[in-house]
Amino acid sequence: MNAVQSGLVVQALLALAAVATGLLSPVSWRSRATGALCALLGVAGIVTGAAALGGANGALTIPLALPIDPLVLSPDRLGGLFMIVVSAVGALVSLFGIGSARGAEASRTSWAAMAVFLGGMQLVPAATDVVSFLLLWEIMTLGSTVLLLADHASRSTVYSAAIWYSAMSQLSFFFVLAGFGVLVAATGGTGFQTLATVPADSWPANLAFVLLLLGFGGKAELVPLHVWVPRVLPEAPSHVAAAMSGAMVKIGVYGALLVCVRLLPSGPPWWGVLILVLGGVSAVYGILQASVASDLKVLLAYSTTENMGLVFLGLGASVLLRSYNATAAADAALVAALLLMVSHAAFKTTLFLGAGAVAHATGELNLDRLGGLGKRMPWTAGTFGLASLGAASLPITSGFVAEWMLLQALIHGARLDGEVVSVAASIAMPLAVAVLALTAGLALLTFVKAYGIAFLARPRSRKASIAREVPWVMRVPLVLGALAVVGLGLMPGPLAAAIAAAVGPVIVPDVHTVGLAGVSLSGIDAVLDPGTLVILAGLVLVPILVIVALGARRHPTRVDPLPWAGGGSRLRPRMQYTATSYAEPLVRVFDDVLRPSRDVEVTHVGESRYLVEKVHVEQTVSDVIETRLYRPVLNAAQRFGLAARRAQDGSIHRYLGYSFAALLVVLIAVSL
Amino acid sequence: MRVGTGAAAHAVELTWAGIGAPILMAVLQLALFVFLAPLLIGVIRQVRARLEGRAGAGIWQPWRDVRKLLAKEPVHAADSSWMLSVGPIVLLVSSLLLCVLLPLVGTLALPLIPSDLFVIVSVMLIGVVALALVGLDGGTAFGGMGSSRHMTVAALVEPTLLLSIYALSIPAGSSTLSLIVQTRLQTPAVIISPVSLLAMVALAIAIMAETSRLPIDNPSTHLELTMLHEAMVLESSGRDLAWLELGSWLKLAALLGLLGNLIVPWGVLTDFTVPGLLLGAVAVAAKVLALGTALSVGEVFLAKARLFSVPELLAGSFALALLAVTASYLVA
Amino acid sequence: MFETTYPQLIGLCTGTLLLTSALMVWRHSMLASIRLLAVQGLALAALVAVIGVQKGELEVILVAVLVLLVKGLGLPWVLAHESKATTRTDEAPRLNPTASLLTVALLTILAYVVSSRVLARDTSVSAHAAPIGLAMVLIGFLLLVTRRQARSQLIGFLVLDNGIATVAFLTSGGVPLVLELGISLDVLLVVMILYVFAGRMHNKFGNTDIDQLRKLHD
Amino acid sequence: MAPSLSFALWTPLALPVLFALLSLTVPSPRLRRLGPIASSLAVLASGVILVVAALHDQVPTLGGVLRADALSAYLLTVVGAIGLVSTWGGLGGGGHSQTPARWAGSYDGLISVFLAAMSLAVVADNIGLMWASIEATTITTAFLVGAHRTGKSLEASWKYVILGSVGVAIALLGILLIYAASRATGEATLSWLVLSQPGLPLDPALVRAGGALAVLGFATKAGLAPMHSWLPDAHSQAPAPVSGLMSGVLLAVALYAILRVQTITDAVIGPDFLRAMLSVAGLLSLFVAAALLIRQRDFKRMLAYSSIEHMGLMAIGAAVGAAALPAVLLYMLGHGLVKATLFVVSGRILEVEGTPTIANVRALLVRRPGLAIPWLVAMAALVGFPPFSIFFSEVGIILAGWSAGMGVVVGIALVLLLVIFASLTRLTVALTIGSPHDALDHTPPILPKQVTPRATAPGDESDADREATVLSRREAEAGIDGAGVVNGVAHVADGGSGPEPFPMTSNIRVAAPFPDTVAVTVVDVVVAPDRSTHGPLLPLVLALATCAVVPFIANPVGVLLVRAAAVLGGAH
Repeated sequence: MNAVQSGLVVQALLALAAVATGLLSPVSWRSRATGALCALLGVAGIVTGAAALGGANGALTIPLALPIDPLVLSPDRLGGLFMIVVSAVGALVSLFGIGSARGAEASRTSWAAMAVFLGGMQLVPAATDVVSFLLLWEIMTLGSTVLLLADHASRSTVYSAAIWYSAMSQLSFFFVLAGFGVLVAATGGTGFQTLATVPADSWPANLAFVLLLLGFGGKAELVPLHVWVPRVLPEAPSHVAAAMSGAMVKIGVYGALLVCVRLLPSGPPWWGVLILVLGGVSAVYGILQASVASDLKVLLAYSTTENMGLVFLGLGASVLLRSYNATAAADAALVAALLLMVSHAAFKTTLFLGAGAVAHATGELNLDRLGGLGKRMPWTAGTFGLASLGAASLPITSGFVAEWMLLQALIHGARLDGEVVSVAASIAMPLAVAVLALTAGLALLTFVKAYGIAFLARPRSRKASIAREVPWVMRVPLVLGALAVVGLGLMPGPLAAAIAAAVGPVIVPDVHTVGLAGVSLSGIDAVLDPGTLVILAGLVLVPILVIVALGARRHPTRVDPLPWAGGGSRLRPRMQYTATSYAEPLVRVFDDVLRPSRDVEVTHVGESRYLVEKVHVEQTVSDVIETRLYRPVLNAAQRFGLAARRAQDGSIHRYLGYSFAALLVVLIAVSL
Repeated sequence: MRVGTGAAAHAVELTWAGIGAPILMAVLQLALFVFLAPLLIGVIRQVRARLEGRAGAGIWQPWRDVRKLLAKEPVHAADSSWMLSVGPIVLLVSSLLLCVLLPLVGTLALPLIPSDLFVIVSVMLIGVVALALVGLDGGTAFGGMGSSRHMTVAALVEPTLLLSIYALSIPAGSSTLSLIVQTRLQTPAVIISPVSLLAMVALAIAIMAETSRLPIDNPSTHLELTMLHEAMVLESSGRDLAWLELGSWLKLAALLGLLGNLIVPWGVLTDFTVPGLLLGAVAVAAKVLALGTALSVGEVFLAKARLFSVPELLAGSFALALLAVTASYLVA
Repeated sequence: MFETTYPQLIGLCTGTLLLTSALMVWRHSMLASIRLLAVQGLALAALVAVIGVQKGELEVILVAVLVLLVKGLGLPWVLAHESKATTRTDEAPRLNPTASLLTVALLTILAYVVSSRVLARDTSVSAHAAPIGLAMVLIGFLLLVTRRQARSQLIGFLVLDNGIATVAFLTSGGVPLVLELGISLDVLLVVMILYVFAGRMHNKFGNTDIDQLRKLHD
Repeated sequence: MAPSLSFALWTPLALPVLFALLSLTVPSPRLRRLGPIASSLAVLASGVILVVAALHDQVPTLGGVLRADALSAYLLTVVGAIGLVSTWGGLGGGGHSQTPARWAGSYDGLISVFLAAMSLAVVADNIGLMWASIEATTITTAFLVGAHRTGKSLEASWKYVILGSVGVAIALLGILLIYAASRATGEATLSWLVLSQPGLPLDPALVRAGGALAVLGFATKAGLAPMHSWLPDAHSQAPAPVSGLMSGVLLAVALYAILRVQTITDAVIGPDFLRAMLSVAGLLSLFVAAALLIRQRDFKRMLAYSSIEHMGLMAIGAAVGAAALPAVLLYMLGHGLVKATLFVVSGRILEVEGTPTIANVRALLVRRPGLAIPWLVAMAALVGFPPFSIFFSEVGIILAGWSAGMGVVVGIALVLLLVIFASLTRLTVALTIGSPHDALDHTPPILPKQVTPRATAPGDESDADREATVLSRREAEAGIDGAGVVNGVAHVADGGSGPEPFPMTSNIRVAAPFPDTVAVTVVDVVVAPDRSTHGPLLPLVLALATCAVVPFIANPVGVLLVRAAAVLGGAH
């Protein structure tokens, strides 16, 4: 037994132990014991993944009763990378859960499901064949569904969330199953190595590609398969939402990479265009919805759609450019996509956990009722702020490095040695840059809004005003997450090198570490060393701080309850800008896309037609894709279901008629 | 056309040319622009005053304002957080970094942090975010309004900004500004190519929006319906206000300097010599002041656009930038 | 002598079978149907007997006796017994007589077409008559689909069963006696059960109209 | 060796009949009700013995009529296992409550006879005998379906008998045609062993017609559309154990008959004809199930349609042929066990809730976790979640389907499966999830008299471990942070106390153990959840555990499946 093999066994055993502990331990120490075991499970996953990423081999074989190949778990380097990411998120989330899970969230079922969810999820990247992949995938789905249901008894919204989630998960699963089925039929085996022998650009490869892309895209919350996200993530307990958004969607990305890097590495250009379009639309749509969202978790959920859209944008650019042999840019795009994936895991986990901390402290996630938490919850505010920087792709965070690299790849993509590689690329790349830029701009607004409204200014409700900082067991994962965001942002070099190793051995990105753990892309002449930038900023800062220190001694800051009050008086917290009002200009600008429903009600004073006593404005932005794409289908299905009842109306004559008709048809068929 | 540097070029060369000269140039740039930025605002205001038939406060008035504000105590609202004092400093640092990183006096690149336009834009955006958060932290309706509008504009500007950079980067084969400027210096034909012109117009509009100038924002208004930038700084006072003002001015100066060097790259230091350094400093100062004057003159004739017609303007500039990029691939 | 009359006998028997089936569709009276069923049972028994004589197998003759007892006498008697007590009235079937008879014609044609394909290799006399059996199956099914009374449905089922038996004897000269016994027993039991249920239905609802069995539906 | 094991061929027939007689004669209802369990055990034991024989390459035969190859042995085991789950799990009540006392004995006896008939159907070597025993199941189950002796159960049994008998009659017609064709071998035979040999000079036209009609007929018993119409009515009206038996065993045995017939026809006319027929039937079944599950209201009918769905998928597996057969066989076991479990639980829910309508039950997880949890686990298995074996069967069939060039069929099947999945999830969620308050009208809740605030004994660990199932987040915070224990919570509905109602959240303990009826009568109040399973839990646990473990046992289960499939020509 080598490191990887024993690591896999340990993970399986830890998962089972956590399930058992969750089911059997009393409530007094259930959360602590199970949470600790789950965190250990995560650590085991990190170690195993690291070993696999380092190139160690090891396999765990599980026999099956059906005469198909046995299940073989053996992570390769890419799998190792994903295992690390997913496990790390799992560990943080479990720690946080110890503190945050209360009531139904800390029930036996929830903790056992947590272990199942995490265990299944972090083993998915170890699968080397179709059946074990699907098996672990479904275990992951099952665990997360149960977790989602934790609060079912107290909130009726869980009901529809659960249905949406399981239906959309199953849709993804069926897409994946069908896609793999096509490949299995074409190659005659279930192992991924066998599947990879499918001839490129044959119809099975094309069909399988589309099916798998849709399947994995669904898990990665891509438009239009994202509809579960804004329902599910707000309903799930915060630490579970963090695990779903921080880790589970990465499994979707892993699947897409499995397809684009391992199984079908040399696709035609239209594959790349398809991924690009899917990713681009998701990115813009996701961030638009996020920017107008008022519920913190909904905002974060849509932001995940955006980030995954960007990951797929990078992946699509990579596939497209590779099909034109623009290898250097293609590699850079691939590394950028993975970098974004890793950094998203860091910042989105922290953000969701931060939202969980806010909910824990205030019981409120509606930004319109938060505010002023920065003073009351400094740890949460600080970590949430850093993670927000990451989500907004601003410097010294990992999100920035990823987006920078993606931009570099895109602007260098359309040309190769001074020649335009293709018309498609020269149209696609500028549009991709535009999408990326618009997304980045809106992300900026979104997270300024999220952080500014929630943590700055004055509390907008009583619950926000009496908030207290969360206990240390919840602070630790927050701090670790924020450290990861900044650490990966300051030292992208080693991470990029690891990613380059992970996507090998066929694809070998030309990535190097330079300076203070900075990163350089030799193939496209780009270099970035955030560490040096920070040093430079520090140098610039010194004189300012000196002036401030001197000034503060002579003229210390004065605190006044309402110093300027915008020129008015009696300024109450409710008169502050809220999240809704913050996004209002944007809603107007993107009126055609968001299609908000506005309801304005004016009450006049007495008989007057001019004096207004009260104006009631209500504006809701619903998910256009859900209302325009899914609702009609669902309504049609419901109508059909109602109509179909008539086929089973209880009349035995009708039933006999069915049989008779079948008999006649068979007789006719027989005599043909 | 493609100026290759290769991986080896990114290695730190512990030589005078590799480290010393760029650092010296950067320090000079920093000092020059800290001095120049308030002056630029003074010039802009003075020119405008004269054109409008007023006497004006003189070109040194901004300097005097800063000195005065630095000597005053800041007043914070009781519910505000540290953001009110940290935000202005962050804005200032981001603007100062712009002055260090942009090829203003010369194109000597600092080791490991070349003047990559994407990095520069991000550094600038940090300042934008800091300002927006300061606006929110005041806890008033005006601050939130300004912040909201400011961020909306910033979000919509970003595509134009990045695409125009993209367009400019194509002839140089790199998004590093010093290389772009060098390319334009070596082959001036690039400057007046239609692609470049489109990109420059788009970039100019983007910079106007980023620096809160007309027609996107009126820098001298205090009418609630028209304020963007001013609404955000309404609650700041004393030192905080000084940093905010200085930071905004520095940003304007640095971006005008960049614009100047892109339009008229001559005078820029490419190989280190002391006279060249001085020439570069004088050249960039002249370009900035000239552009500032032109800006001021232009603003006299412009009215502020309605907030909700701003997106149309930005969409137009975005179209120009996109046209520039695709044209440079498909026409060139 | 028998060899020459054999085809005619087969034709006579099968003709009677088809005729009785068609008449059952036509006539709505329960009593008439039961009498026709009895005639059909007799015809079937005769058919089996003819085949048995032709083959010279005692076993088949015994089967003929069994058929005579069960289908010619037993079942009609049971049905008639109950029928007298309860329903003498005509029922209104779901299809009018003209349409029914037309359908019968079509079904018979279908049976001939199918048989011509299926039994193309078999050129024996009996095989030529096999379509009659298939037609009876279809007619029985038609009765099941169109009749509203529980007992009428039972009759339809019996016609269908007779049809199957006809096919069996005409295509393969019958099945082994043991199996035939088993099959007959099964049919008998089914009829018994339906009979019991019809009785329960009568007790519960006061009549045996199948149309009232519409409680279970989606 | 061989003769020593052939006793296991008659034990599953004789012993149940014996137990049936005992059931009719023994006066004690308690003992009598053990009869069906004993019968199931007898069948199961015989099955296991025959499986052992099959694994040792023996094929026990008896009198040229009974024969147990690997397939028969496997199916006999399946019959026994599912029978055991249904009958043992049915002990909790369900079937007997409404059966008049004088019929009680015959009820148990008929179940035993039913099991014997099923066993005969799978060990019979003669197709005619197989047919007769399947028809015999119609006869026995007819009374079982009508056991409740209500108008509805009468209706269900009438439909069942008419439609079932007609269907099986058509099968008989098909078998007779095959018999006619078998004259070409020299002597007419119905021996399965003889007929399934390859290279027989049978008339293709006859075999094709015979095979088609036989499959059509047996499809009726297998619940395949469009012959399925009897199934929802019968399954929903029959007592729960009977429903479980019918759904788990009867359908599987009918499919077994189809598989046997298919082997004969495949050898003569090739697989295409029946493949097309089974594909159409399978897809049609999936379609019917999907269409009628969308707006389903009754949880027992829901299970019935789910059976149609699963049989449809198995039919598609059968259409795929050799490669999918092991998966289909495993499917029979998995579906049978899970469906038997679900029907048993549904019987208990019906008994305690008094209604089969989903809308009238609701919030079962909060109110009756003892029933809801087995239900949910089994539903997860039913809709195909791993590690339960249905997952592997479905994946196996679908992968094999693509490989067999039936991509279109599989693709359509997946679309329909998705609809079915979504509908089943929606219905299950509606049945189990949520707070009881959602289900009730907006009558203001009142505090129960039995509730005594602040009465928690700190050392009472068993009670202390109860979970607060009806806590909202905020309530939980207030309730648990205080003392770490919440035993039961009285919930005060919103309204009256301003925009943010403050719920009653102290540690409240339900003093007396509540009788089951309290939850129904004191509807407005969340009482202590009813944790009783209302019947033996062990059979359910065993069924689900088997379902979860079996797919991972390559030896002997895997070997057995391969051999059983090889009997049907599924050898690799």
